Amino acid sequence: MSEPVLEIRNLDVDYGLGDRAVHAVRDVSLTLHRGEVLGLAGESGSGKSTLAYGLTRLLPPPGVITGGQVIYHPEKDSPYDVLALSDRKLREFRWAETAIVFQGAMNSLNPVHKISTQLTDVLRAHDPAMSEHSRNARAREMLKLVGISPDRMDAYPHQLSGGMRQRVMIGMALILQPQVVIMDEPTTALDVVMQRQILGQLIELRERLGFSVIFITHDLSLLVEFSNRIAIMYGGRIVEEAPASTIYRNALHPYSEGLLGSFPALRGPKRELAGIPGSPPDLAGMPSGCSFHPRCPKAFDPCPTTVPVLGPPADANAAGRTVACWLHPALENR
Amino acid sequence: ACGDSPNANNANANKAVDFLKIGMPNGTQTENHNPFAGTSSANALGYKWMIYEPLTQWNPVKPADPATPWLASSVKWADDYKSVDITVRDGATWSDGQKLTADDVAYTYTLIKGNDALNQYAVPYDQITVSGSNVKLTFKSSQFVNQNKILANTPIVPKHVWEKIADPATDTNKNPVGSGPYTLKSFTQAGVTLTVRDSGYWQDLPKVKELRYVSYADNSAQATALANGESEWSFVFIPNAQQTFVAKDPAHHKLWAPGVLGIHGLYINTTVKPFDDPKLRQAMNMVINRTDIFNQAEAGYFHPEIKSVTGLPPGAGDAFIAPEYKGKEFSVDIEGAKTLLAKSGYQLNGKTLTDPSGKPVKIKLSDPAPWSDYQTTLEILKSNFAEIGIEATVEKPNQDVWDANVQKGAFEATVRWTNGGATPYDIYQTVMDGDLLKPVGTASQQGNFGRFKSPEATAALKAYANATSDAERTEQMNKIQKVFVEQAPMLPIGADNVGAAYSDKNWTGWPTDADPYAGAQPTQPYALQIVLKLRPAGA
Amino acid sequence: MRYFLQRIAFYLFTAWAAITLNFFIPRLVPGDPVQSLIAKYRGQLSSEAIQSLYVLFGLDKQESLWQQYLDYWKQIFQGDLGLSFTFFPAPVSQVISQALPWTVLLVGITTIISFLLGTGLGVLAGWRRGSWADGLLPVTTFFSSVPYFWLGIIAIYLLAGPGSFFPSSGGFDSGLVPAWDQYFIPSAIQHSLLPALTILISSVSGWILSMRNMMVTVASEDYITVAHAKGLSERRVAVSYAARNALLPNVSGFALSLGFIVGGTLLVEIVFSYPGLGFTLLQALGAKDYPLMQGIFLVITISVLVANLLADVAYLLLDPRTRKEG
Amino acid sequence: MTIPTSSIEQVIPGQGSMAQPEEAHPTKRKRQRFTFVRNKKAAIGLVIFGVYVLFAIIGPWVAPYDPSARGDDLVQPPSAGHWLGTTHLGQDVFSQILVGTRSVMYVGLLAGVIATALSILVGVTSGYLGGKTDDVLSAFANVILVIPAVPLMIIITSILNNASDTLIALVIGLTSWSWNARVLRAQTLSLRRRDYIEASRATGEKTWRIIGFELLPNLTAVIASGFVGTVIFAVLSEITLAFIGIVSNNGWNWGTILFWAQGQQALAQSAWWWFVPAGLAIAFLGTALSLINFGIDEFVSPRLRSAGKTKLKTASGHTVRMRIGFTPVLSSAAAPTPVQREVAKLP
Amino acid sequence: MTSTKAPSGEVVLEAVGLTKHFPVRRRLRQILRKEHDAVHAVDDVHLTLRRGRVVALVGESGSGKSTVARLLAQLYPRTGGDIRLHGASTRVKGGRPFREYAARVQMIFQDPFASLNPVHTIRYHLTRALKIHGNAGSTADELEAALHDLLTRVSLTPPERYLDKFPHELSGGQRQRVAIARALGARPEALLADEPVSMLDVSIRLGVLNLLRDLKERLNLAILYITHDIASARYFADETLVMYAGRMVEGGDSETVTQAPAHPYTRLLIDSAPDPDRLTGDAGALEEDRGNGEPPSLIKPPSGCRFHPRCPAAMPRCSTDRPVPLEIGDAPGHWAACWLYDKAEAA
Ligand SMILES: Nc1ncnc2c1ncn2[C@@H]1O[C@H](COP(=O)(O)OP(=O)(O)OP(=O)(O)O)[C@@H](O)[C@H]1O
Ligand SMILES: Nc1ncnc2c1ncn2[C@@H]1O[C@H](COP(=O)(O)OP(=O)(O)OP(=O)(O)O)[C@@H](O)[C@H]1O
Ligand SMILES: [Mg+2]
Ligand SMILES: [Mg+2]
Repeated sequence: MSEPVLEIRNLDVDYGLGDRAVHAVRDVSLTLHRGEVLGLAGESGSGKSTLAYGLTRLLPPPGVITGGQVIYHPEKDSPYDVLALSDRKLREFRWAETAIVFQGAMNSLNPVHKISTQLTDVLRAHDPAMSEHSRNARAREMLKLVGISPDRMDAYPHQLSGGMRQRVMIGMALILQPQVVIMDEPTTALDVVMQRQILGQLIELRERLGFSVIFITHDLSLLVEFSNRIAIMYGGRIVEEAPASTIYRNALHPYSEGLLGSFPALRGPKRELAGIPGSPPDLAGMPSGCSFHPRCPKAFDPCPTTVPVLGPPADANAAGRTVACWLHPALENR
Repeated sequence: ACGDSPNANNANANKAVDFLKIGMPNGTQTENHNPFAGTSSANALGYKWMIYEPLTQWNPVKPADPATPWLASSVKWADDYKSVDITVRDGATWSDGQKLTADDVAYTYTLIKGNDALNQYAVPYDQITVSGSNVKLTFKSSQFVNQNKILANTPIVPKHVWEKIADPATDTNKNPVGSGPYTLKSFTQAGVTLTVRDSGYWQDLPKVKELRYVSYADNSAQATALANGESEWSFVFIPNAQQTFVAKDPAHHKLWAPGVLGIHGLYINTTVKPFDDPKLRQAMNMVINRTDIFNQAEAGYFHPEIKSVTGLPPGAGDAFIAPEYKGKEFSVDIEGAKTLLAKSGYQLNGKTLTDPSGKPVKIKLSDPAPWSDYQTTLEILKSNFAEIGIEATVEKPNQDVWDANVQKGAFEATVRWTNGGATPYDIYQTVMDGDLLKPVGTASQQGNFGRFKSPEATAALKAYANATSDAERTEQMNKIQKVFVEQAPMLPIGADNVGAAYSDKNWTGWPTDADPYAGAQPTQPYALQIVLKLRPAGA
Repeated sequence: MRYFLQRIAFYLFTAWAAITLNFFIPRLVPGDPVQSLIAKYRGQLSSEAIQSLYVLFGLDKQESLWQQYLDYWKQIFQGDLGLSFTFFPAPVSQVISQALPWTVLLVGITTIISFLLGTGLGVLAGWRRGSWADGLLPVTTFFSSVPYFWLGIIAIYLLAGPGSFFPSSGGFDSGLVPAWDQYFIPSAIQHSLLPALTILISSVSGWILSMRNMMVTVASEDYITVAHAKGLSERRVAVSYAARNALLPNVSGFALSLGFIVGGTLLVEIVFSYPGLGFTLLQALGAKDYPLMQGIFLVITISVLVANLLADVAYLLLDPRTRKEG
Repeated sequence: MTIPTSSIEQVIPGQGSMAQPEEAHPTKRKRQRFTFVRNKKAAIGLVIFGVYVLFAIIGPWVAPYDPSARGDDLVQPPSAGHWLGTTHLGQDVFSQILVGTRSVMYVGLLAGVIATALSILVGVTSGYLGGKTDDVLSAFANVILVIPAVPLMIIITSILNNASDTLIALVIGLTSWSWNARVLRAQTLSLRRRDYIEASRATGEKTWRIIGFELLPNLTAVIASGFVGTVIFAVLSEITLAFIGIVSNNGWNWGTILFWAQGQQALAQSAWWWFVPAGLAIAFLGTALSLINFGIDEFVSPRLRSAGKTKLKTASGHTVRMRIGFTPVLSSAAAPTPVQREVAKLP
Repeated sequence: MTSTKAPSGEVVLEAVGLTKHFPVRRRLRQILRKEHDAVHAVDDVHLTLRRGRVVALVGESGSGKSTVARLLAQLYPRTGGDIRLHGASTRVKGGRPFREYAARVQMIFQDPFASLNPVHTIRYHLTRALKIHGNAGSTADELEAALHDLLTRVSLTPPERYLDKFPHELSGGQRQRVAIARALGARPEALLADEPVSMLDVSIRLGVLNLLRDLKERLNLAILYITHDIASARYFADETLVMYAGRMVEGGDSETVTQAPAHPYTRLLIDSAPDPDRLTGDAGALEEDRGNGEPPSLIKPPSGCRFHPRCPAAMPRCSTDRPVPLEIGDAPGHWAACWLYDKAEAA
């Protein structure tokens, strides 16, 4: 878990142009390591999806990437910036290196094509030399892998249940054996049984195939359980990033703390739920300084004026974690 | 390779000009060569007269001239015009080779007599007898006014073919066998091609080897075709014909439109006040600018301007004008009209004329919208009437509505035509015949739409039709004209014409003012006379 | 079963109502075929001919409207449409079958071309929204708002005429006889070019517009983004993903417009003297030719209903979602 | 007859899965109210349409001549005296067009209103109520649909003696609503099971209120584009009827001008000024209406509403187009940004 | 409010043997065979809502939870069974009776994005809810006060900031609170809340749940709380019912059901719920093979116990006999529909 696959550096994403622009992602830097599951959580509207789609330039208009780099480290070659790729190169890069499972599987599948067509056309696009037969064989294999009987190959999306569709998407994401899989709330609409089934399969596959995952969800318990590291976003920025267990037991940023104090536990004694006071910030008119300060119970002098920088906190001894909070100023902030 | 194609020789034939392109603006056609059916393609395009021939030919341009014998070698009417003796020409054969005999002639008239649907002119046939090459027809009443309709407008058909036909009225006569110089070559919905017979025609065969009839969708399509030479002969109204047709090829594009004994004029509903007053009608008659109408509405040719106050067209009508009206011509006389009106109790206050009861005089002029020459005429009439303070409005009802209203007498004034014939009788009868008078609201199909009541005119018309001597006819005709001029039940405007627009680029020999040997409409019996006279240009 | 019976009943009812209306409406117009014929010839036909025409057309017998209506249905069930008055005594079926091929070929082919072209351009305009292709729209809109008879007349004036490649009227050269040979077919095609062009120019923009709007809508669907994410070629995304989905409403519109082919082009046929059904219908209208009118209306009614059915079927075929449970 | 109908989906604002709550912005909504005018196409359309309306009102007063008055200059080309030349009767073509505008606009708009009202009545009611009512109403609409409109109009106008503009508008309106009714019905069917309709029912709303206040506002775009389509169709129909000489009214409209021009073979006489302007007048009116239609579509449907510019400049000076699937990158790729973070300054 | 005075625990709404089958369109073949298929969305459901108590309904997606809520709101006609309001059987379809029913039983729809009309402001939505049920007061001021009161109650403060916004200008959580406010506007006795917090992040989710709990206590509401989040059911609901494939399989007080699940399906559900204390790596440990894990077809539901194809403890009789609710005995009122707890079987 040392070598990085994807390095996001100072990514800025806006919706719209000029002074009406909404800065949905601000100066985000994040590193995904080979083989890990990186969880991404945070307020709704904090820019998680924007970040995920911005990586491969898939944001719909009026999304604009205004700055930053996304450095991809292929297994063999030297690293390169994804955002600087030509259209043709970007197309080759997509799916082969980074696949995305979108928020609603219901809408991710083309309703008028059979799932077999949708599975194989990825292969056709990225490996034109492949024979029809081996394409089909590969598609079958993928379906089996995600636990769908291959005889459903010729089904149309609407003939599958939500869970099955979600699994088809996961299978499709893995069909080219990419290095990175981004999953945006893949299980929100599903019941817990189905959710566990799908995630279990994913983890198992990751172990077998060795890809890395960026996993976006609101469900903190799920994240704590399934991911290696967790990054918390607030107001377009990453406010804290740490190994899952560390963050669960000892969150440093008051917002992370608030989040962890808001979800009820199913097991163990009932505990008091604290919640976070106040309401989410307005992305168009973001508070100055730390954007969380108006809601922060621990806000003090520097918070309303200066933006804290994400960095390893000097005070905490745990290595490999970063936080953007004046309570735990980063080393370089001193 | 393409020997079996019906178009193979046509493509070659296109090069040498041995055919004549005749057009009519009558829309699509269905194949029907029945010469008796008014709705047949043979009738609409007129080619029935190239296949079937009448007993005589008469010249509507010179209606007073005697008819030319055609299939008949001689024709002799009784003085009372209740019977006629016909000698059938020897030597005519049907296109299937059989001889044309008196039996065929008698059969044709028997057919018409026994079949109301075929009896187009409602002629009261009585006896039809054959002896040798003679046929004698007798009638239940005097047929003086119908003489040409009976002899010159009835196609003679072969008995041996027609007696096998179950219903002659509705049969489409797929393989027409006639005595004329042409036979049917092909039919399509857009046109018909006739080809000349090899032999057996009783005269010299025409020089035109092929007649190509095309049915154009409407007047403008026909006019366009004429202008660009696609069509060489047609009868159609061409707006601004000098510019749109003649000017396109001044050397060859010709218009010839001789007037005939049938006219167009403004019918006035004489039951509507104040137009029941003949003085008012006379005044209106005096302000109509017929020259403007002739030039602007009729493109300077289509309905020849009527000059004589009797309403009789120049040329064809000249011979019939009563002595007292000889040389009396219409002229726009606004002052005269005003004086006349003032004398009769009307008052002109500024721009409004009021009748003796003090009501302003207003009149609604109506004609169907698509008839643009009538419409233009109405516009001109409207401004003419305005000169004497009559406010006219122009209405454009649908053709059927208009027709129904005119028949029922539910109109104030409308431009319409009269029947036509070999004598002015048809004109005056349409306008003034008291026998046709129906109360307002009841349709009067045959005429007298203006509900004109004149026992005098009715009696004179009846006497004219049944007269047994020319002197008596002249006397009655003079009486009729007097009523017409004095009462002005209809304000005559222009004459019907039997002319054509044609091109003499390929064929010459057309009738002209100098040699008006026949009318020039391609759909009438005399069309055959023209075709027989045509010679290749330059020959 | 009930569903199918209901559909069938629905179509039958529509057909019945339309045919009934087609029977009664024309008869509300004053006048009759004979009067129309006389009026049409404006003096060329003597008024004495009236009586013989009444007899000829069989209109001398007075029958109640109700009786005529019953007779009409009897005829329809016998597959007999009666005799046309305008083309007396040609049977209506003959008149229609003579005109129908022209209309179907001219309008049918142009409708198909217009649909294909318009849809193709619409795909382009929608896919490349904001590029030059969007500038196409106001131009085509302009042409679609032009009355097409006006366009046709101007086209005739400018393009047709002596020595021109384009004939100004008719369906084929006057000297030819319809036949499948090397003289007739080129001539027929040549004659159809201008009318076809007129129809095309004025109808194509409707397709462009609706297709473009659908494309814009579909292009923002998630599965399009997914298709991009999958690294598929632009063409494949545009055609197989976006256009394929955007096509659905246009296809049902197309199926319906196929139904209107038969009656929809009255004026083009008039302006170009094209021997089709629209022109025949106008003649029938002018001549009070009830049997012919009814016959043509019947053909139109049936073809629209069939097209309706086709639209349903097309949807069923193109959209697997509707195939769900039968 | 292809009326540009807006598609089923495009008009339902932001119900897709990609729909995001737009952040609250009190001033923004006010600005959006004027989006319609800000749309360039719609603005141009509105301006042209405004000019037509203006002339419909003042046309007869500002016309230099009485359109029916005969003059001495017959078939004269445009000149200072007659801007658009004269007819075969010496009438002034320009005045005819000016005066004719009123009838065209009146018939077009009135017929549009009638047809739209009917299509809403039939389409929405049958779509919302369903069941027997739906069967009866949609059968009715279908019957009207299968009867070809133009011949039907020809027949009806010929029954009516001397049809006035109002009557013609009525006839056109009464015969041309069924297509829109179909579209509206389909649209209503897709709307009526929406949660917000169910929800307002669950709140206890009355049926007519649900139709009138919950459904109809969401159909605005379809109704509006249907209205625009019908107006174009009505104008073309009126002109067509006048052109083939069916309509019997006495006033002037552009169809009458074309009727006279064609009857007199204006083009064959090279009198283009007589024939061309009326056709162009129609075409521009239609274009104006379609342009407004664009505006309506984009006004009501956020998906069509372009968010400002669609083209932008990158740091390196290239222009890129906003397009789906390839988000524009504004930072210059050639000059890689330093990987080092900029350090926030402490006060 | 009158309801405040009523004793807590009184039964407000009761479902007895509630059943709903949705007919499905049939293929031709099935028509010929006279097969009548239907989605057995809800079968024989018993449920009781009491004042001041929250009943949670959990279960897999598609098990019929929303359908139960809609049936209770009388938005769907029921196929069988009975709905009793204060003990009186009711069946209303529309008109005044429906509105009277709606005044007492209100529903919050599952999807806050779909259940607010995009064209209306929050003010409109709430005003309608108040007016229909006569709670709007008689003057504009009273109405304004009532609106403020509603918004304040759902913590959308200050109310002026939200009143004139359109739904799309609100975040998901805010919309869900508007939906709740709308339901409260009718001052109902029973509130059917269908996944009112599904789309929210945990902090907002907590806010909404606290709000509902507060309302329950202050207004003595009877609440049906439908959710996938079993943990929140444990915290929020007094009683929890578990549904599987259209049937109730277990019920009892929340703590017991979540901590000591009896029915194999409930156990599966509880085991599947994410547990932060179970860290990565042992995720697969739970994975036993439970068939293909697919929910059963509701058109041809499995015979006997509908869970038997996936049940690890299935017995032969499970596939034939339909289990009846059986008392478990570990806590009062805890029951499960499972043959495992059949005393006779045990014996
Ligand atoms: N087209 C757009 N125009 C303007 N703002 C937008 C647009 N799309 C998204 N946004 C804003 O950008 C911000 C980030 O959105 P994003 O979808 O990334 O949030 P998220 O973290 O994924 O939220 P969620 O958990 O609800 O999915 C949100 O505040 C949203 O309102
Ligand atoms: N109108 C309908 N017509 C036919 N089937 C329906 C209809 N509504 C729901 N169903 C079916 O009934 C079953 C139960 O649906 P319901 O919406 O009640 O499930 P749910 O438990 O609320 O699921 P979720 O947790 O996903 O909201 C599903 O199989 C669904 O497909
Ligand atoms: Mg998101
Ligand atoms: Mg639900």
